[in-house]
Amino acid sequence: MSTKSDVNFSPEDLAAIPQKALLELYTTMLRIRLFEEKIVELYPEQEMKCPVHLCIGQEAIAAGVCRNLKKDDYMVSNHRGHGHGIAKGISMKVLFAEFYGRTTGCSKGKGGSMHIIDTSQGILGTSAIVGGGIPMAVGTGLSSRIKKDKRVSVVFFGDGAFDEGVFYESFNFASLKKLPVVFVCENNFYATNSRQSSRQSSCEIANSARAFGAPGMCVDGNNVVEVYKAADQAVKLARSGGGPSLIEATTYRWKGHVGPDVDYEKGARTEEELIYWMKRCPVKNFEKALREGGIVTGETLDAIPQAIFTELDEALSFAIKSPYPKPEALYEDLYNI
Amino acid sequence: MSTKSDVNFSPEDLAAIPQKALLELYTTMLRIRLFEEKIVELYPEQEMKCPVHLCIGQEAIAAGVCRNLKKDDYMVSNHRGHGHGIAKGISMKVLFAEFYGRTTGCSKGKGGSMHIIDTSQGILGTSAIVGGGIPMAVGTGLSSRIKKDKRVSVVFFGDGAFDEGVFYESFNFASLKKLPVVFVCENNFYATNSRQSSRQSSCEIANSARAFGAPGMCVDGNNVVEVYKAADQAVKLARSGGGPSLIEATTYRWKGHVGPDVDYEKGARTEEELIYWMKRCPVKNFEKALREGGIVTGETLDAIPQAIFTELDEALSFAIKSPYPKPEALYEDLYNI
Amino acid sequence: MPWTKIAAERQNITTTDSVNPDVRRGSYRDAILEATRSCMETDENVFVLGEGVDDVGGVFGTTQGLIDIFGPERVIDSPLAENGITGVAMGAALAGMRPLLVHMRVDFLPLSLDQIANHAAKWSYMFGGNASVPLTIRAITGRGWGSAAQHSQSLQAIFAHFPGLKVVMPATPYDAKGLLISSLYDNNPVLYLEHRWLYDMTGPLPAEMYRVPIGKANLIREGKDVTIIAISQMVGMAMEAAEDLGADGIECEVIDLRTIKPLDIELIRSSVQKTGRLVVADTAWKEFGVSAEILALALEDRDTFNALKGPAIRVALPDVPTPASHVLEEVFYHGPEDIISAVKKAVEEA
Amino acid sequence: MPWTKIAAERQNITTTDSVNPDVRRGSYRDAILEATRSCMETDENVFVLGEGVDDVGGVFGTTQGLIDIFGPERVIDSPLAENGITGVAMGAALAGMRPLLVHMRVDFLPLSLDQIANHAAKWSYMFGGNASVPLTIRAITGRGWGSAAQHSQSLQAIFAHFPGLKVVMPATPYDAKGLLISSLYDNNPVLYLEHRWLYDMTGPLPAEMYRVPIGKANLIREGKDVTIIAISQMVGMAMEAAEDLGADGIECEVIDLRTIKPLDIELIRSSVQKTGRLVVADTAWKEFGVSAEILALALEDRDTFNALKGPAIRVALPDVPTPASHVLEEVFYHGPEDIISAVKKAVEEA
Ligand SMILES: Cc1ncc(C[n+]2csc(CCOP(=O)(O)OP(=O)(O)O)c2C)c(N)n1
Ligand SMILES: Cc1ncc(C[n+]2csc(CCOP(=O)(O)OP(=O)(O)O)c2C)c(N)n1
Ligand SMILES: [Mg+2]
Ligand SMILES: [Mg+2]
Repeated sequence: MSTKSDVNFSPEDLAAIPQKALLELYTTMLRIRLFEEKIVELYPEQEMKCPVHLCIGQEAIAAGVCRNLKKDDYMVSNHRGHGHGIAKGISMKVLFAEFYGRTTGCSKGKGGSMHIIDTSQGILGTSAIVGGGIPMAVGTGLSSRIKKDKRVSVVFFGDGAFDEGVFYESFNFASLKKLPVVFVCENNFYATNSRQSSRQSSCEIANSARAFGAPGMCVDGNNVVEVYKAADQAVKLARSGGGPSLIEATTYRWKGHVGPDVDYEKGARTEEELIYWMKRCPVKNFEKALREGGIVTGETLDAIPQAIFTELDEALSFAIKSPYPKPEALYEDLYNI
Repeated sequence: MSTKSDVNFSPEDLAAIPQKALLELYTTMLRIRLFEEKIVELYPEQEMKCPVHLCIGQEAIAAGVCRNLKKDDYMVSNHRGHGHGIAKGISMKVLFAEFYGRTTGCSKGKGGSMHIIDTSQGILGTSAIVGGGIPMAVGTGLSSRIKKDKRVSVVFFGDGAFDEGVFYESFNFASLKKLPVVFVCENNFYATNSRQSSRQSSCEIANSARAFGAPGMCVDGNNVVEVYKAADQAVKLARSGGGPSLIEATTYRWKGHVGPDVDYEKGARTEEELIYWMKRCPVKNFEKALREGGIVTGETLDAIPQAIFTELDEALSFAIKSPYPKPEALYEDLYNI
Repeated sequence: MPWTKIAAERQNITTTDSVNPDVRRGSYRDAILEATRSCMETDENVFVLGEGVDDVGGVFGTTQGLIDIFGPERVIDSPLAENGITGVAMGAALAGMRPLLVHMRVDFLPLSLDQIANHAAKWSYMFGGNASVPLTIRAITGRGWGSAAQHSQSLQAIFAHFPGLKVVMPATPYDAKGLLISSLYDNNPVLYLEHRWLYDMTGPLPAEMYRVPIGKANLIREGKDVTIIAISQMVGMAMEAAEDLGADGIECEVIDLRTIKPLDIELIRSSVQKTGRLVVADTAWKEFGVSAEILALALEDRDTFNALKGPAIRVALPDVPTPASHVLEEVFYHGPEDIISAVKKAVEEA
Repeated sequence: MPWTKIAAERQNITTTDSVNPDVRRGSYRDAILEATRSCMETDENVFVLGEGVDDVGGVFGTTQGLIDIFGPERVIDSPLAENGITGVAMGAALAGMRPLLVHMRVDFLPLSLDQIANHAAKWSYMFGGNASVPLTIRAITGRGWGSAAQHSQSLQAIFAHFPGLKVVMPATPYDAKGLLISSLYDNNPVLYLEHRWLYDMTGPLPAEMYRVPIGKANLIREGKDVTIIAISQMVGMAMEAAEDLGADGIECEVIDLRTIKPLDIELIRSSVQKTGRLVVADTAWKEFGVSAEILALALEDRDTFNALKGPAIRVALPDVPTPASHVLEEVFYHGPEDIISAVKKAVEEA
C-alpha cells in the first residue's frame, strides 16, 4: 500500500476551492460517517434484517466525486453503496426505511441495504454482483451520447471488481466510443479478505487505463480535495466529449467486509493496519485542515453534527413508523407496465 | 495495419537456425496451405457437411510457434484451428475423417471442423466460442505448475478473442501465478467482418501485456522466422518458470470468415487489401528466401509438395472409406466413465 | 452454399390473423428487418447494437441497410464482449432508450447470463418497480448445418426459469414482425429467439406496424383428439403432422406457443381439457425443458388432469449435445414423422 | 450475528445408511471439509480453488485449515473472475487434475455459465469421448437473510438442462460427504450445490471415506398415500410434514432426491405408482424448474399415469426474485406447513 502516511491538504487547493464547496464536502463526509455509525449502533437489535456493507473510512471518495455531479448526471454503484447514494442526493429516510424492510424504502423493501435507487437524483441502482454495475454506466453514457444530453455517468466499484472481465469489456467500449463515463475504483486493497496482491498480477489500476488509450489517475482516496480535483477533471473531460477516465482512489475500510464489527479480531487483517488507516481518517483530517486553516469558523463546524443527528433521528423515526409491505406486494413490481 | 510491406528474412537469422528446423517450418506451412486448399477444392461437393474456417494466409504462426513445442506440451485453439492442429502433430487422416463426419475422425464425427483434438500430441481441443479456450491453457499451465512437469501450454486465439473479458481474466491469473503459458494472438485485423479498430479502443494488443507485468511482443505473423524466434523466447521463459508472455502476430486471412470463398466480392473487405496481403504470402516468401539464400537445395524444396499431395490423398481416402457413426453413437460419449 | 444454408421448412402457416388471402406476403427475415426499421423510424429511443449489425451481410439480412438509414450512432457494431455489452444495453435502457441487442447465436448468451438474469431480469423488482429495463435481446436458436455442440442450442428454458424476463419465439413472418414490435415497446427485458431455418419462410406480412401480444399463444388448428403444442420451427412440422393425421382420421388441435414466458396457461389447459391428449414439440432438450413445464401445467390442474385420457408425450431433443456428423444430426433432430408417431402413440395409449 | 446466520432446520434426518445409532455424528459443514481433506490426502490431483478458500473464515468453515495442511499450491485463492477461473479449473481437469472450484454463492455462476455449459459440459461429447473433465464445482444455494434477489438463488434447473453436467444437492451430512467424494472422483463435471441453512445440521457421519452414488435418490420414509419428492433444504421439511401427517393418518413416502441430474427416474416412478399421488418440494422457482421435470416424468409414463389418482402439486417458489424485507421473505419461502397443505390437497383432490 503505497499511500502517503499523512493526509495533507495544500493551502493553495483549499484557497482555490470555494468555501461553500469545502463545507459541503465536509458535511457530506460527516453525513455518511454518522449514517454508517448509526447502523453500527442499531444493527445488533436485529431489526435491520439484511446484510450491511459499511463504508466507514472511505467517505472522501463518494463526497469528492459527487460534488462535481449535477442532479441529472447518472450514477451506478455496488454493494457498498450507502455513501455513494447519500453523496449523490438520496434521502436518509428512504435508505433507513429500505434497511428496515418497509414499503417507504427506496426499493419498497424489496432490495435491502445492497439495492439503493433514486432515479430523481440520477441514482439508477446498485448491483451486489461484483462488477455488475460497471457496464450499465457505460450504457447510460451511450444513451447520453446518442441523445446528446450532456449528462455524465459515474460508476463506483472496488478493487475486487477490477478483477472481473466485465470491467475490461466496459472500459474498452467506453474508450472506443469516447463515452462520458467516469470510472471510480475505490481501492481499499481487499475484496472480502483477499488482498489485491493475491488477485492482481500488477497492482496498478490507474495505469491500466493507458492500455485503453484513456486517462487514469491514482489519488489518495482519504483526501477529499485530491478526489474532488481528480473528479473535476474527469467530469469536465467527459462532459466536453473527451471520453472516459479512470480514477483509482486508495483507501481502507474500517469495518469487516459485511456487518458492523471490525475484522482484525477474527484474524482477517491486522490491527496495525487499521490503526494506521484510522489515523488517516478522511473526515477528521479534513476537519482539522478547515479549522486550523481558518477556512471555516469553529462555530459553523461545531453546528454540523447536530443538524445531522436531527436528520438521522427524523429518518429513523420515519423508517420505523412506516408500514411493512403487505403479503400481496410479493407479486408486484416484477414487470413494468 | 502497421505491418511492413515486405516479408524480409535476415540472413543472420537464417544462418542461426538449423537447416532442419527451417525446412520443417517450411514443410509445416506448406502442409497447412495444401490441406486448406484441398478443402477449398472439395467443399463445393457438400460432402464435408460442417462449417470450415480456413487459415490460408496465416500458416506461419502455427508453424513458427509449434516448432518450439514438445509433443507433450499442451495446446488449445479456436474455430480456425486446422493449422494449429497440423503444426502440433495431428494427422490429416483424422482431420478429414472428422470433417466428413466419420467415426474415425479425431472426435468420432461429433465435432466437425471446429473441434479438433489429439491428446497424444498434447492437443486438448478447440473451442468455437470466441475466447473460450484461453483460460483452459492457463489451467493446464496451473496443472504443470502443481505437478512440476515442465510442460508449456500454448493457446491460439484471434484479435476478436482479445475483446473478451475472459482474455483479461485469464492473462491476469497466468501472470499473477507466473504460469508457463504462451498466449498467441493471431491478429488478422478482423473478427468476422468487424475491423479491429471498430472493436478496440487502443489497437495495441502486445503492449497490453505490460498492464499485467508480463512481456508482450508484436511480430510479423507472415514471417515464420520472426514468429519462431518470438515463440522460442516465450517458450523458454515459460519452461524456466518465468511466467507467461503474449505474442501478437499480425497477419491476414485470405478467405472469407467461414467457407472457401474470398469475401471482397460480397463487399466485406476490399480486393486491394487481399492483394496486398497475398504478396506477403508467408509460404511463398519463405520458400523464396530458402531458395535464393541457398539454404535448402531446389531439389529438396521441389520434392516437398509431392509428398504432401500423397499424404493428402491417403488422408482423404482414409476419411472417405471410413464408416459413418451408427445411430446408437448419438447416445455415447456424454459422460466419461 | 451450405454453410449459410437456411431452409424454409414450410411456405405456409396459417395464423389467425391471415384470413384474407389478398394480404401482402414476406419472409421471416423481412419481418424482422421491417419491424426494426419501423420502430427505429417511429421512436428515436430505439437503436441496434451487436456484432456485425452494420455488416454487409446484416445478420442474415435482418439488419441489412439499417446502417445506411440510421447511421453508426444508432446501428452500432460491437466488440466481442457479450457480458459487458449486454450491461451497456441494459444501462441505455435504464436511461430510457429501447435497445435492440442482436446475437448471431443464442449459444453466446451464457456469456452474458449474469447481465441478463442477475441484472436486467431483476432490476424492476429488486428496486420496487422504480426502474424499468426496456431491452430486447434477439438471438438465433436451433439447427445449424454440422455446427455441432456450441453453435446450435435452443436455450429458451434457461431464460424462462428466471422471473422478470419475457421470452418469445415466433414461428411465422407475421408473428416475427408483430412480436418484435411488441418486444421493443415492452418496458421489460424480452428475449426474442428466432430460428435460423425459418428466415426464408414466407407468409402474410402486413406493411403497417401491428403488435402480436406477448403472452398469448395461437390456436392455429382446431381438433378434438389431441393437442399439439409446438414451438418455433416445430410449429410448421406440427401442422404438417396434423394434416397427415387428419387423413388418418385423427383430428389434432395445434397451438403455436409463440410466447414461452409468460406462458398462456389458460389456452394450454383449455385445449387439453377439450382433447384429453397432449403432445409437446420443442426445439430444445427434453430434460428440464419448456416441454416439462407444459406437462406439469397439465398435471397439476384438477380439471385438466381429469380430462386427460392418457400419458402426455414430449417430442424434444435427447440429452446429448448436438453432434456434427449429419448422420447423427438426423437421429438427433425431429421431423413431422416424429410428431406423427407421438400423436399416434398418444391416441393408442388412451 | 444474523448476517452470517445459518440455521439448522432439523437435527435429525434418517438416511438409509444410518441404521446404527452408535455411528459417529458430525455437521454438514464438517462433512464437506472432511470429504475435501480426505480426497486431497488420498489423491494429489485434487486441489481447491476459489475466492477466499484460504481465508480465516474458510467459506463458512468448509475449507478451514486446508491451507495449513496443503499450502497455497493446492489451496488457491482466486481473483474475482468467475468465467476465467472456471476455464482455468477446467483446463487443469483436462490435464488430469481433479479441481474443486468453490463459490460462496450460486448467484455468481451465471458469470461462468459459458465455461460450465459450453465447455466443461460439452468437452467429452464434442470430442467423441477423447477428453474428460473431472471438475467439481461447489456452490452455495438458497436462502440468505434479507439477502435479496442477487444472493439467494437456487439454480439447479439451469445446470440440469445442459447435457453433460451432473448436479447433486445433498440434504444431510452423510450425503454431503459421500456425494462430495463421489463428485471429486467422477470423471465428469459435477455441480455440487449445498444449502447455506444446512451447515449446522448434524447427523451420522462415518469417519472413513465412502461414496454416495451419483444418480440415486434416497427413499427415506415409506408410505402408501402420497409420494413427496424433496430437494436439499426441503428434505427436512418434508420429513417434518410427513410426521405430522402420519398423526393425521396420511402415510407419506418421502424421497430425498440427492441427485438432480441424472435423475433417478425409476425410483420416482415406482413410488408414484405405489402411492398414486405426487408432491414435489423444491428450493427453487416453480416455473421451468426441477419440479416441472418430475411432474413430466410422471405424466409421460403409462404405468405411472395409470396409477395417478389426482393432480400433482409443486411446492416451489413463486415467479418473482427474492425480496429483501423479512415480511416478504416469509411469504416467499415455504415451510413444512406448505408441504402439509399440499399433501392434504393432493389427498382430497383424488
Ligand atoms: C461476481 C461476484 N463474485 C463474488 C461476490 C462476493 N463478494 C461480494 S463483495 C466481494 C468483495 C468485493 O470487493 P471490492 O470490489 O474490492 O469491494 P469492497 O467490498 O472492497 O468495497 C465479494 C467477493 C459477488 N458479490 N459477486
Ligand atoms: C463468444 C462468441 N461470440 C461470437 C461468436 C461468433 N464468431 C465466431 S468466429 C468470430 C470472429 C472471431 O474473430 P477472431 O477472434 O479475430 O478470429 P478469426 O476468425 O479472425 O480467426 C465470431 C464473432 C462466437 N463464436 N463466440
Ligand atoms: Mg475492495
Ligand atoms: Mg481475427
